[in-house]
Amino acid sequence: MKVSKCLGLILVFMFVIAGFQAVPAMAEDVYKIGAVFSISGRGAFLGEPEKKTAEMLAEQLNKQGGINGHPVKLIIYDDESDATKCNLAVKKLINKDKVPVIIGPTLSGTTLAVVRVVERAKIPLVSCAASYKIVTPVEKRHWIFKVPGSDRHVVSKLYQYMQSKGIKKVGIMTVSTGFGASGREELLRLAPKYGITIVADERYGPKDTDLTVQLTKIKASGAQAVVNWSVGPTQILAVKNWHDLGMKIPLFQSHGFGSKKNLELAGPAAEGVMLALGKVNVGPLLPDSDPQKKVILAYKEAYEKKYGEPISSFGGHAWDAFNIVVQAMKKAGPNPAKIRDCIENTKGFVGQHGIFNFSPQDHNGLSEKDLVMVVVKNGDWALLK
Amino acid sequence: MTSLLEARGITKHFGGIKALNDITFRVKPGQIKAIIGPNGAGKTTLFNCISGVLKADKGEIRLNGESIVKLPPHRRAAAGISRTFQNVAIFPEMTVLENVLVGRHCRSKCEMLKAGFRTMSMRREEKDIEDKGWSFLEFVGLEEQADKLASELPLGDQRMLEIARALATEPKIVLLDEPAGGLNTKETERLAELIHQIRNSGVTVLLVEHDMNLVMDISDEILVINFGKKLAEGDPKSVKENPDVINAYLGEDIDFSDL
Amino acid sequence: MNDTAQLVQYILTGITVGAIYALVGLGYNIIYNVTEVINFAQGEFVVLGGLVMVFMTNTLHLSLPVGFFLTVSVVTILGALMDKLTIEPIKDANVLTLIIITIAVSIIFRGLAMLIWGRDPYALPAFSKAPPFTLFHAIIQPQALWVLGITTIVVILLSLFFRFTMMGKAMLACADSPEASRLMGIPVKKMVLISFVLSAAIGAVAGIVITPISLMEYDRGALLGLKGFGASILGGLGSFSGAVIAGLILGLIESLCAGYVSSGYKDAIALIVLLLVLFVKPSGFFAGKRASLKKF
Amino acid sequence: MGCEKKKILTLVSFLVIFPVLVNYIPAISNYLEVMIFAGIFCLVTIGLSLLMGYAGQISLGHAAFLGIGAYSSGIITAKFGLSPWIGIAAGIAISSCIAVVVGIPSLKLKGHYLAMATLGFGEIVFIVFNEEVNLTGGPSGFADIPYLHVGSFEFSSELTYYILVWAVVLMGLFFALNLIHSRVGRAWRAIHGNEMAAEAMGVPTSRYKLKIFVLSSIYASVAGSLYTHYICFLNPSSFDLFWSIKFVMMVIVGGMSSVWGAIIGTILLTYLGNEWLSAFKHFDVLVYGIILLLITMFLPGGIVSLPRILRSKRTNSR
Repeated sequence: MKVSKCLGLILVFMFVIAGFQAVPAMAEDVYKIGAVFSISGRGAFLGEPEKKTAEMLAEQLNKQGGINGHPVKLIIYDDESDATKCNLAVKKLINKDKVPVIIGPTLSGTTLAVVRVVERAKIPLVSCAASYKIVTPVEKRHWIFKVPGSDRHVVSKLYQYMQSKGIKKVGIMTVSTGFGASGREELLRLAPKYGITIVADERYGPKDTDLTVQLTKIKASGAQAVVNWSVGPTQILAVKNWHDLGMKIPLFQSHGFGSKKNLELAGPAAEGVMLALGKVNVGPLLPDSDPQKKVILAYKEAYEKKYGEPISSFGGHAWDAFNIVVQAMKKAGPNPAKIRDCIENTKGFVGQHGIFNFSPQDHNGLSEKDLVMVVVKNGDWALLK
Repeated sequence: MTSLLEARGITKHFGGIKALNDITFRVKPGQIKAIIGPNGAGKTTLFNCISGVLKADKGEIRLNGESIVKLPPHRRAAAGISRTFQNVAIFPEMTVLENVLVGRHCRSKCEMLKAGFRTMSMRREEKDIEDKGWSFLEFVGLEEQADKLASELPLGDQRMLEIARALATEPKIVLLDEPAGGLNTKETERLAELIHQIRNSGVTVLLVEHDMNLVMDISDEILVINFGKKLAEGDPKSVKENPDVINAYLGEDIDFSDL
Repeated sequence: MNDTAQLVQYILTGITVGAIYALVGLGYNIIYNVTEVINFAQGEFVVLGGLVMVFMTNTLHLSLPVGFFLTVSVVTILGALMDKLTIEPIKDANVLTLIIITIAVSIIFRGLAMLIWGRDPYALPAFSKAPPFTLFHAIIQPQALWVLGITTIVVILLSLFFRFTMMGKAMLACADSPEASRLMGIPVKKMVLISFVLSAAIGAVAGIVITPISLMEYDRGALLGLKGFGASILGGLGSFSGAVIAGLILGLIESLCAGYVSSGYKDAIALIVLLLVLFVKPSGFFAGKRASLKKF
Repeated sequence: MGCEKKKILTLVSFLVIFPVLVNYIPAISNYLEVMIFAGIFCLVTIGLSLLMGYAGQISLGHAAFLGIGAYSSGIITAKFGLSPWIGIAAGIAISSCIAVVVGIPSLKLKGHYLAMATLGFGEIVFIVFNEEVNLTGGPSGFADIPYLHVGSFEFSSELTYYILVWAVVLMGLFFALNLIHSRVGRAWRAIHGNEMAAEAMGVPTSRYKLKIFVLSSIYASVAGSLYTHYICFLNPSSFDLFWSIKFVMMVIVGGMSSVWGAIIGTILLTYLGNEWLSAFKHFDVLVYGIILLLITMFLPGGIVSLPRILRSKRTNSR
């Protein structure tokens, strides 16, 4: 008896809540764009600026009259950095909200958890996560694109720079998350190509409180440079511990370090840290001839005015994803298959992170040429030649 | 070899304290034997060693001539030793009937797979378990309370329930640890009768009890221990007159002259 | 850098990290001693300590001692509220229910911290401006000394409190037998409240001293809590010196494993050691006589 | 068993009506997917309910068994190209072996110490998933795991998977209910009530504790396999400590005293966490915590105790 009552109660509850959530029928001419970001959980510091950027862009777009006169409705869900939730959120976007295109998710893990879903539903998805697995093998990723450059590009850029400085022995330290593991894989894989030996391969957890041991080990290994690959607090710890240990060898960070907030947190300890960054982070430093400078400064100005905080690479990914999708929808309307084809044929799109040239073989459209080497100088970025 | 249970040289230490020191005694089949002694003499410890809840440091325990000293408690139960506890140890969240059914555990054998799939043999066995369970409930007179939670019973009934549960294992010998503790006069009288019935049904009884009236009334033989040592052994009359026993009980609130 | 220097560096790091675990573990023990509940929100007290201190120094620009005092007070009030609103009203709940309540509270604290401070990590300046110095060629951050020093002070104060003050003794009595204590006129409710206040305060202190070393963000509490739980279990629940020694041992194992075995498996190895100790000695290293066990 | 039959009937009819309702009401058109996950989690919590509610042993590491099942399935199908059914069987075999090895020493512990031991075990397994990159794909996980199939029929649509998952849950539930109403179930409850007395009454307590630990690990492992073949992707973060705690919370919120509690708690928390709270936007985590707190505070017996409490209130007021 009591169980049947409970089940009944749940059923009633479902309807009540469903009633609250019921979306009023929308006019036909509204174009929907779905988005899933990790607004809380592990990836929150990535997902938050992405969400803010996407919301801001949608607002701007609608002020300017939307897409070909159709207002845009951006539906954002939080996947809480969790694969299960992300799967559910994407299914909800497809089955309930009936969106023709999705941007996000934020993380590689959550994106890979929805690959099958969008492939089966035949809805294009433009991910804001970096792992190369998202777009390879491309024949199994017909409907999937990603806007961040692959770790391969970033690592190549770093190794090229090291090669030019005669660095041959490198110690790497990576965080044991998807981000760090993907970086580690590329760091190990590409090293021989640039005549580099990995003399130390250290790992740590995303919530570790101290990285002195890893750095000490690298210091003792005779490495000529340290590469740290992480996001979140550990990348600040790496800088601080590197500084405190008085290490003479240079510290290279992943592109995850590319946020002004990180410079503030690390303070003077960050002087001399080098990294390969998308141009979005160094907009004002770019020469005026750079075609990206204009779009970056426009984004920077609008974002900083609206939210009162500096832009980050991650927001830049959302910018790229959103605008690539909008550009495609301008041509294709709300038809998933056409949107997909348009995205795949996008050439020369000037975005925050580079100039995108998609093709049926390349669902990323960026290369290491879209990155610049940057050093921290006087608490700000400076371009490296 | 006419003894059912034979304990030889049982010794048990707790840290530096010798709780039991070289205790030797026998229980003959069909006997009612009582163990008495002042508080802290080691009676419950001795029970625990016999039922296997505690491991004796030294000594030998035989049931029907077979050594059981190495067996864990549940194997001793299967071998035919069952018991009740001084501070009633019923299963409070189970019904009265279910408590007794647990006692049938070692006399039934359907394991997880059979039980999970409810095979025919399992149903047959389950029916048998239930029938036997009822008969033991009736034996102690609790059949009316069968569906109540055990924790809802008054203490007296809980003691009866424990006895029913212990008997449900079909023991050769049952150890009753202060069965009259907390019972009123009427309940104690019923208990005495019950213990006789248990013996008459062919189960040997070994009990620890403080109620001297009860002990002297029902026991065939009495073992007295003090400070972990055997003080005296014999029929109630000889024990009562033993000067060592009287001495040991001097501090206690028991008047032997009454008996 | 020679081998000795490396070893010394590992040991120093291990001790610093271990001291942090020890501080968290102490917080668990205080509440456990009085209520036999493991307060899974203990890690959240540490986070709140760090983040409130960030607010006091970086936003209000208060001086270190003032900020320290105010932060501890704020977190202490939260600890008291937690007891008053969630633990005290519960009657006759089993230990497992109480544990779930503390988990729910930790979720609420985490949610609040996220709403107030956002998702980014925050840093605090070190207590003293001195540069790092060397010992046997190994480098020590001055803040590490602060951590060690403050841990020592906390341990000493706690031991004195429980050994020599009436209130401390009364709290221990509550743990032994709440019924008897009530009969003897000890206000058990008040003692529980004090235990929450104390462990919240210790959590806050831990948060304040470690933020300059390790930064602080809203969701760090769970992991710190886990490590602290490990320390208090390994040391034997309820034993203060046990928690401190076990915390240091855990920190050392992690650091030495990361140095000599595998940095990826350092946490696993520390946990395996912990499990082995439990299997051999099921109540931890230094289980007090009173470390009774409640069933779930 | 009579009243159990009624409950099962209610559940089955609910499960049959549910997809129809979902189909006709656009506002809940995504509820079927949530129900699939709820079903998968129900399998874990039914096992956990037997372990915690009946045998009185806690485990804060059950997500590890979910993960072991999931990775066994994933690796065997995606890496070795074998049939998913072999993967499920392998998952069961590996989980139960590990459960035996871990259970024998752990189950000697009690209370918080057992909680710590199982929690530590869960963390160790989680670290292994992260570090054994060649086998598990490490933290980035591995994708492209095939769907479950029988012959040429693929369980790829939501409805077929819903039917599959809940059919398995019902089987698991039957098995569990049969056990509960048998000497085995009584032995577990006896251990919960008083371990020493159970042992003295002839229940081999350590063996029975181990049995239920292994059984619950098998439930979790099967759930893990089902999870893998539904989401077709694996990474360690789906099997961390927080999931272990979530499962325990589902059991307790529903009510530890009955497997029905586990089912109700799981469905409720899965919908709360994934669906109903999204209306609260930023505050969803906070609201989730508060709901959890209120349920545990005011219904310490879980939701299944609600009707009993209401009934006793009614009789009292009379």
